[in-house]
Amino acid sequence: MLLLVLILIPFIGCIRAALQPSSERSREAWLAAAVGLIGLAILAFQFPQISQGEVLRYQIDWMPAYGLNLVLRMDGLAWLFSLLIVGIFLLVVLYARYYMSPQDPVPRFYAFLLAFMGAMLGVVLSGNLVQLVLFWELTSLSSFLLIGYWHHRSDARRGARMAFTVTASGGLCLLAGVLMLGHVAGSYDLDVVLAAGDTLRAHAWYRPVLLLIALGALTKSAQFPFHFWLPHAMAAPTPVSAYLHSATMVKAGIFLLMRLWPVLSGTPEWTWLIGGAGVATLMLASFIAIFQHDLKGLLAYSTISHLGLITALLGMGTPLAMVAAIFHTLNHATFKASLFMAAGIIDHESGTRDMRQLRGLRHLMPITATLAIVASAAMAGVPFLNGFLSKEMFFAETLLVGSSSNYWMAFAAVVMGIFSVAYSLRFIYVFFGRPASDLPRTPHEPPRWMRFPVEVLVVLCLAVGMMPALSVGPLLQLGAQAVLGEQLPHYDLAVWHGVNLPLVMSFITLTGGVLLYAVLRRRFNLAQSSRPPLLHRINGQRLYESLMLGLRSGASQLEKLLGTRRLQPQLVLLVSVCLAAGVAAAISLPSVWTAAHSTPLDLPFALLWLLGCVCAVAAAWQAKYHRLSALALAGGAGLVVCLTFLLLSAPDLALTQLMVETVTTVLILLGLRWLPPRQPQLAPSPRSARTARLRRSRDLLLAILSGLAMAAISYLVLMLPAAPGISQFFLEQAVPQGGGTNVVNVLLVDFRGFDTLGEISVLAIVALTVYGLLRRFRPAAESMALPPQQTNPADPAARQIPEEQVNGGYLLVPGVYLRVLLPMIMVCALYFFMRGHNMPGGGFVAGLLFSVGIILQYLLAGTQWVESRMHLHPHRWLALGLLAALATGAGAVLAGYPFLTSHTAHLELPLFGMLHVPSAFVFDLGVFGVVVGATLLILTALAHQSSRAHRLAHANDDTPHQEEP
Amino acid sequence: MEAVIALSIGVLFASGVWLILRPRTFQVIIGLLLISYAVNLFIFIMGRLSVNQPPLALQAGTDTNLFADPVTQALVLTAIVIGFATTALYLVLLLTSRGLSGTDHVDGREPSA
Amino acid sequence: MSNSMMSGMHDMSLWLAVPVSLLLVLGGLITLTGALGLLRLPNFYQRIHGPAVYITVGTGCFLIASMLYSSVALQRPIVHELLITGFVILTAPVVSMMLMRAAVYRDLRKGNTDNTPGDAYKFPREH
Amino acid sequence: MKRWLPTPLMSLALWLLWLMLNQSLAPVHVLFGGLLAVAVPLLVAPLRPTPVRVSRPLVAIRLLFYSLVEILRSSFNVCMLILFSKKGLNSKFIRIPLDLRDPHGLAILACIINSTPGTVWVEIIPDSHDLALHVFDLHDTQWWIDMIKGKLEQPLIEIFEQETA
Amino acid sequence: MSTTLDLLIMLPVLLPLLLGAVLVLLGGRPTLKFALNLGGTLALLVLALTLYWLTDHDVWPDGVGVYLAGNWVAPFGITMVVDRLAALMLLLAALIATAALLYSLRRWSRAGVHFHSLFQFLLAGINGSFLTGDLFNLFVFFEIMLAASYGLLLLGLQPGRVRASMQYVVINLVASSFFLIGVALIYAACGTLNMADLAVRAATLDDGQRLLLETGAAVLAIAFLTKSAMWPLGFWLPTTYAAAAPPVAAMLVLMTKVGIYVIVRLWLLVFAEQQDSWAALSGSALVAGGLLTLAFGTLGLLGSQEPGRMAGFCAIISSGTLLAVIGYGGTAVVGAALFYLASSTLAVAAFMLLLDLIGRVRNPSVEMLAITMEAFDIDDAPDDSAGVAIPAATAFLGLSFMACVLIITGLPPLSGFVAKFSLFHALLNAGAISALTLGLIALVVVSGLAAIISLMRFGVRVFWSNPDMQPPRLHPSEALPASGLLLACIALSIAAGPASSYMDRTASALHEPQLYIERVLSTRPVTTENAP
Amino acid sequence: MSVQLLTLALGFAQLCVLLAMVFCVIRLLRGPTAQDRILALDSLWMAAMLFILLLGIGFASTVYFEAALLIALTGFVSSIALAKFLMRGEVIE
Ligand code: NA
Ligand code: NA
Repeated sequence: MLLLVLILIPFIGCIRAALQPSSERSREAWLAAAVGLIGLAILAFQFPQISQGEVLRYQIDWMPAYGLNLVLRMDGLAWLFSLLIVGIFLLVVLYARYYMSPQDPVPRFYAFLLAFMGAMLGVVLSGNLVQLVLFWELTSLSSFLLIGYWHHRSDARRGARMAFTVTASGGLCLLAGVLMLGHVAGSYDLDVVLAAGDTLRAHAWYRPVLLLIALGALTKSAQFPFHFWLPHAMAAPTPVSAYLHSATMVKAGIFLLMRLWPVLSGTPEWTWLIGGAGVATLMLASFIAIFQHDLKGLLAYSTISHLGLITALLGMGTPLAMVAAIFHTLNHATFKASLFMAAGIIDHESGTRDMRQLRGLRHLMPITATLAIVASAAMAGVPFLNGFLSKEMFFAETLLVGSSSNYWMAFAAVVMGIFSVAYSLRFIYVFFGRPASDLPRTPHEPPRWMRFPVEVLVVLCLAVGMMPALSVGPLLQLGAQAVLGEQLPHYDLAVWHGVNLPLVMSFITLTGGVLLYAVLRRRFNLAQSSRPPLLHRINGQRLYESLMLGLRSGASQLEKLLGTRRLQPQLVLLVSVCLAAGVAAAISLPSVWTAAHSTPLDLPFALLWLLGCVCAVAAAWQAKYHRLSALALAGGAGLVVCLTFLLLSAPDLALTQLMVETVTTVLILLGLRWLPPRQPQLAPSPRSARTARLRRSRDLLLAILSGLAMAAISYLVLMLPAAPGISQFFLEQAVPQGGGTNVVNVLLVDFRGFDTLGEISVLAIVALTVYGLLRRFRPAAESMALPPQQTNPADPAARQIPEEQVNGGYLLVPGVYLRVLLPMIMVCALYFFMRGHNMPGGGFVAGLLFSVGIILQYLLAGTQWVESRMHLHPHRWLALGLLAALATGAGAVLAGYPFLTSHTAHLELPLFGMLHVPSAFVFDLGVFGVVVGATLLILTALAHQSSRAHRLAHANDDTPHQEEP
Repeated sequence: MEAVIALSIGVLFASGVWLILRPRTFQVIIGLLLISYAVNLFIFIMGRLSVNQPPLALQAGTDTNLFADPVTQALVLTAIVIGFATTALYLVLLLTSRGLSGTDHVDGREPSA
Repeated sequence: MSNSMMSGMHDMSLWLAVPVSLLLVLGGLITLTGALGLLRLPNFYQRIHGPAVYITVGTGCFLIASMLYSSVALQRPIVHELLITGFVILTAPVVSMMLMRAAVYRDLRKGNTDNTPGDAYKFPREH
Repeated sequence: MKRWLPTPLMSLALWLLWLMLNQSLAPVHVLFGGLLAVAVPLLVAPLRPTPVRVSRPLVAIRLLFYSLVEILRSSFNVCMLILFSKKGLNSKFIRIPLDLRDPHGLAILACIINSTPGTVWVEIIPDSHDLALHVFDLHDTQWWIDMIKGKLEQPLIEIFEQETA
Repeated sequence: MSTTLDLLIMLPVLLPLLLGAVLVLLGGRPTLKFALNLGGTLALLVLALTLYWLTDHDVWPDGVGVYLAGNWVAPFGITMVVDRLAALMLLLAALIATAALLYSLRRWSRAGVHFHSLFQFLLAGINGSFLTGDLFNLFVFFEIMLAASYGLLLLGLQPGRVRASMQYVVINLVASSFFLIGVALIYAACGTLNMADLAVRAATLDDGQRLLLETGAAVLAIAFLTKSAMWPLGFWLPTTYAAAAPPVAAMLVLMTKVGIYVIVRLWLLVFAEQQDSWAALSGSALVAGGLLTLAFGTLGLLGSQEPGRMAGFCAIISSGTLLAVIGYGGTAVVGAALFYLASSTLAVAAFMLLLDLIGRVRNPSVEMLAITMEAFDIDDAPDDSAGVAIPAATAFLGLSFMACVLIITGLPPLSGFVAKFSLFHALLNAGAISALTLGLIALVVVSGLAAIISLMRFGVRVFWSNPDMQPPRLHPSEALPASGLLLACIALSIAAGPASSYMDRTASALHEPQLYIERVLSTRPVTTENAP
Repeated sequence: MSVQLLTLALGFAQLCVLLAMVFCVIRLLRGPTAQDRILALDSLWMAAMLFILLLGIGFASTVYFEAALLIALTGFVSSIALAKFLMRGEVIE
């Protein structure tokens, strides 16, 4: 339970901090400090149990079926790391209290810092590997936010993005690795996994698992070749650098390698991968560090190099190396955090971190200078300081691993040592010499409590360096025991081991380092802006930036290549893919060519369809330049379709198709006025003509192929015997149960009335959409002018308004016919409606017929005249129709039957005898209403556009004449 | 008869496909019209062909095997109406597009040369 | 010619079958002739007279044939044919009227009122 | 009466139409047809600005017969011309001054002329109230003028413009 | 069937239809209309929750509720069926609809004449597609949904929107034609339209009918895959999403999932059990298509700058993942896929809403400058070390954006991570692990990485590179929906255990189609005897 | 006997009407003017009506007459809409 508190309080603190007003300063720091103190208290409380070798566990079930639970598990290693995390957090909070500027919105800073601490504690306390990854990514995230804290600076943004990209990618690899590891081990639970080392090492997946987990660890710990993000992360405020980039976050990778050391290590692959990366990093980074000019840059590379050292130790795979690794982790955290803070103080006080400017700070801030010098000495590995001890252990191990025949590791260690002495000297040099006069600010000692954390850490360095067994001994024991268990080797934490080879190596590094620095110093002074020799070409950051840029542009290129934003290619693809899918499905089966039955060829029918086909092809051919012809030709094809329906026993379809044909023609004609005139283009360039030809050939081929496919599958269907399906039921039950002899109509309004309800909804929706669209329709400028027919003086009707035309003009006579026709059409519509249930007809046909009658009046006398005399309210027709259909269904529900259950009312009327009124009749009435409403709404909305143009045209009478199409 | 109707469906469909691949909106709308003819016929013939056997069960107890499949007819009816609605919608959409962009290209802008 | 479209022919006495057949043949011939006119005549103003023949007389022949045939052979009232006749009479004139006027003014607007086959409104005698 | 049956002829036509469509004289249809015959004209009344008056049914019947004969005759002529005319046809527009003003009369005239093969109505020229007519094969303009004015226009004037004439 | 309770199955369709019709009749009374619309949508939410509960408890046998519309017995009439999957989808739909509607309160509901009616019709279409047990009825509901979406997409009538609609409409019309062709072929093969009956009959077909069935299914699949934006059929999606009004875009996100839903439903019901070469072929086609879609979405996301298109590519990635995973098959995998579906749909929908709000703080010129400077590695003012206070609204946006990114990219600790983890877990434990499994996992990981890079680039550009950023004006009705959806995701992460076990139950029910079939075909109509 | 006669006559009439439709379609294709095409389309509709009438006779069924009736009633609508479009440049003013 305490474990849960330990994990939760930072997050609670984070939320609390985030809710503070942004001007708040001290209270934030106190809040953070309180969190840190509580954590420390909990850790102290748990020490007795941990030191007994107990493993504390606390489990909350999260996704037990998937083996993912929140398991908090504290052993010695976790305790040690927790101590590190919480302890340094406290110091950093204290330091930050004075470091952050009054303008900085500190609540955000502390919130992020607390979140980070929580995430970090989560990593070290995870008893489940997936949970570890979860917190791992949270550390990446919170570090991203912390690095980008000063987000108005582009270096902060870039540094944050880079750090996050690299570490989050590593995290994803880690997740994959952990999942595979869990699969091999049979569980994600750490205890189970730790026990499955032998299984894993023998498993075929060992290498991928190792690689993926190593990728996670190496990216996080900024190991070569992923080291480049860390120097850029220095854009973060210094407390962040001190906390994340020296003591904690970068140690998460190290922690992971330690945690999984029992499972993963002990193989040549481990040594080569981890050890190799470590050695490469320590050499490279320590070398580059010498040539930095930025204090924090130097410290960053130094950090990388020390992390490389620890990684190299872990890569060695021996238990003693493990102990050394843990020891150096602690040491590095203390001296590096203090150095970062010192650098921050210098920056804070002098206004710069450029070592080329900083001189003689010893005179201006003597205490700070002393502290920094001691910490640097620890970093350089000077005896009686903690760095010396762990480095010596490192040297000893390199000798041990390399054995007598192979000294390359020892050699690398010595070289690294020389470099680190050199850069430590370079760091120290800022305190010596004559004070610089050209600094942005005149530095002096920082506030008392700002220096306090540095003092604490330096005291720790000294304490460990002088009395290791007393100070750090128990802690180290605790950590090493947790990892190594039975394998815990004997080691001796003493300042003096006598004169041995490691001591000689230490001596060489110290003198070598001083010499190297002396040699190089002149060069620094000569070439202030020199880049690190040899290695400046290996620029991870450049590589990263160009990779990101390349990714973006490459992806965008590829996306353009593999995708399109134009319609035609999409349709080509759609049709081709469908064709391919159909053909693939069809040919994957054995051929079936057993003709079942066929109707004898009928010459008239063939002739009819010859016409239909000719019309269709001609419509396709004419549609570009001769719209009217194309429309007429498509109408011809439609007529043949109607006749086919009629001929093949589908009178209902024929009637409906006939009406739809008419309405569609009127509709498209209404739209034609707003389309631009199209003249054949003159002489395109030969190249574009060729591509156009190619494209047309491709489309033609595709069209022919899809036509062939449709023809083939149609023929196949017709040759196969019909499956005994549901249709017999309808034919048999239409009269007894549906109460109508027209089976199609009974299907539409009863058996499958729900489909029809949906279908009229579609109609209603489209009508509403069309109405909405047309209300805000703005025609193109050139089609606003009146059509040439209406402005040409040759026609006496040219400037007559529709009303004049029909009541005295050329439409006088046609008007008489159409006005006589209207009531007749209405009666016919009613007729088709009433008989629909028993004979061809029904709501659709009737509705369309009725609408056609009304539209004829519009056509004759114009919108204004008709609407001034008749209020149609198509919206109401539409809504009431839909409601009527719904009400029919709801009536059944009220009667206790399912929705849309049909009933027949049997009315005994005096004169007429028995009348059977099926409820489907009301439903069909709804259909009728919707069809009328929708059709009228669409057509009149379109028609209104013309009258609008007319009003505009009459407003300015001298509209330019337009060429007749 | 079967071959004739199958071929006809093929021709209608091919003409429609050719048209919907064209760049002008009017071509596309005529193409959609032709495709809907083809598809309606296609659905229709899934009930196989029968001449002069409309599904009108005028007397109860008639041999139902004589009738054409009413289900496909009901489906086609729905498809016809929906096809009409969508044609209307596309028409108005293409007019709107033309009004806003000044072109009748399907992409709402003339292709750059 | 195998024709599935005549599956329902009923028997009837010959003296009625002959006129019905004759009417059918006559209607067919007139229809064909009218359509031929539409096809072959040289300009629109002449072509418009072709279909007029079959719309009026062809329809008439078929309708009378149908009336005779159904009223005798099927004992069915003949009213539908009358309705069709009525509607054709009501609608056909409007189409030709509108179409003719449209064609005339189209030509007038184009200005080709010379005596070519496409001429429009060149009245032989002015009032 | 006037209020409920503003257009009795139309009502009659609609009633007949309903009965014919249903092919039945059952009381339901008779009554429902009657209902329609009253309701529908009332519904569309706002859209019919010109009232119709008809008299002299005998003249109408004579006109009908004359027209039928004329239609058959012209039809034969036109067929022959289409099939066998080797030389060019003398298709011409002619003008016929009309006295008939009633829109319904003009409509019937148009119906007869357009139903007669070989003649197509173009329009009534606004200023002169002349009928522009297209004749398929014109031999004698005056014959056409006389025929239309005498045999067609006159009876129509009698039928439709009795009171006003 | 006992009508009273069973009526609940029908209401998610009937209620919006009714409301849509009523809203047409109410003229210009925006407040009343909005209130009615919201009331209806909330009622749908309650309904969806009820159905969610009902299907998961022993109310109906096997958790399958059947409603016989028109009281016609199963293969003949149209049946509406609710099971766990349908209930889950209904719930998702209702959640997103509520958020989208609330979001449109201030602006978008007034941008079009019949917004409210169209919105309700859209819901009717979507819910109907989830509930129907009839293939042709599915077509009808698809059309309702599409028709309403056309109307909503054109809301406000901007040139870009019209241009996008031209694509969207034509492609959907053509896809609908394929839908019809597919349904027709299936009817020709089996003589039935009822999905359950289809599954029964499909098992007993001869060679010829089998050919028709499978060709029909292939064509039908193309229609659904177009709607779920499989590569190379989904190029319309980013364009459309980028153009749509934010609440509509959120609904479109949902609609992409309707295609996926239908594929899951039909494929598992009718085809996956067939165990023939075709089933194997179609499964691998689905996997291949999904992988390609995933790859394409990844490329698009990496390459695009425009936020709307980025969101579109996020939806494509989600679709691709789902298609591949569903094609891969297996109960556990499908269960994880459903979890992923829920999480990614909610997150991308929230993202759509957020993008609009974010659009208000964006300053394109400043952003361009920032991009250029970062590309050319120019540092600006590194010595200015005092921070900039972020006003609460911006902080809210930033936090919500971050949550969205976490979920979409699958980073811990939110539902996106849980979803991806369960997917990987299920894939690794689904039996034999092939190169395909690992490839799939790798691609999903890479797509997540691409999403991280791209979305972080965007977020940094918007929230960090904009020194003169004015705090945006946020209305609660705009802030609430997006955060509500995100809260749903967070709830999903916290309740990951129960949620994923629900998904697993759903998946295992899907893998036992005979229960569904049995329930549909054995439901008897109400007779005069048993009517109340 | 009379059945054969009638069948023959009806077949002949059907063939004639179909040929008439062929001629109409040819005119529809050839144009050359828009009015020619509209005329051809209208004639095609009328011929189709005749064809349906003949079908009704052949099948001895009233169902077909309904379709013919509908063509007679509304077949002209698209023709006059087209004509009006030619004449005025728009269908509904
Ligand atoms: Na019907
Ligand atoms: Na005539």
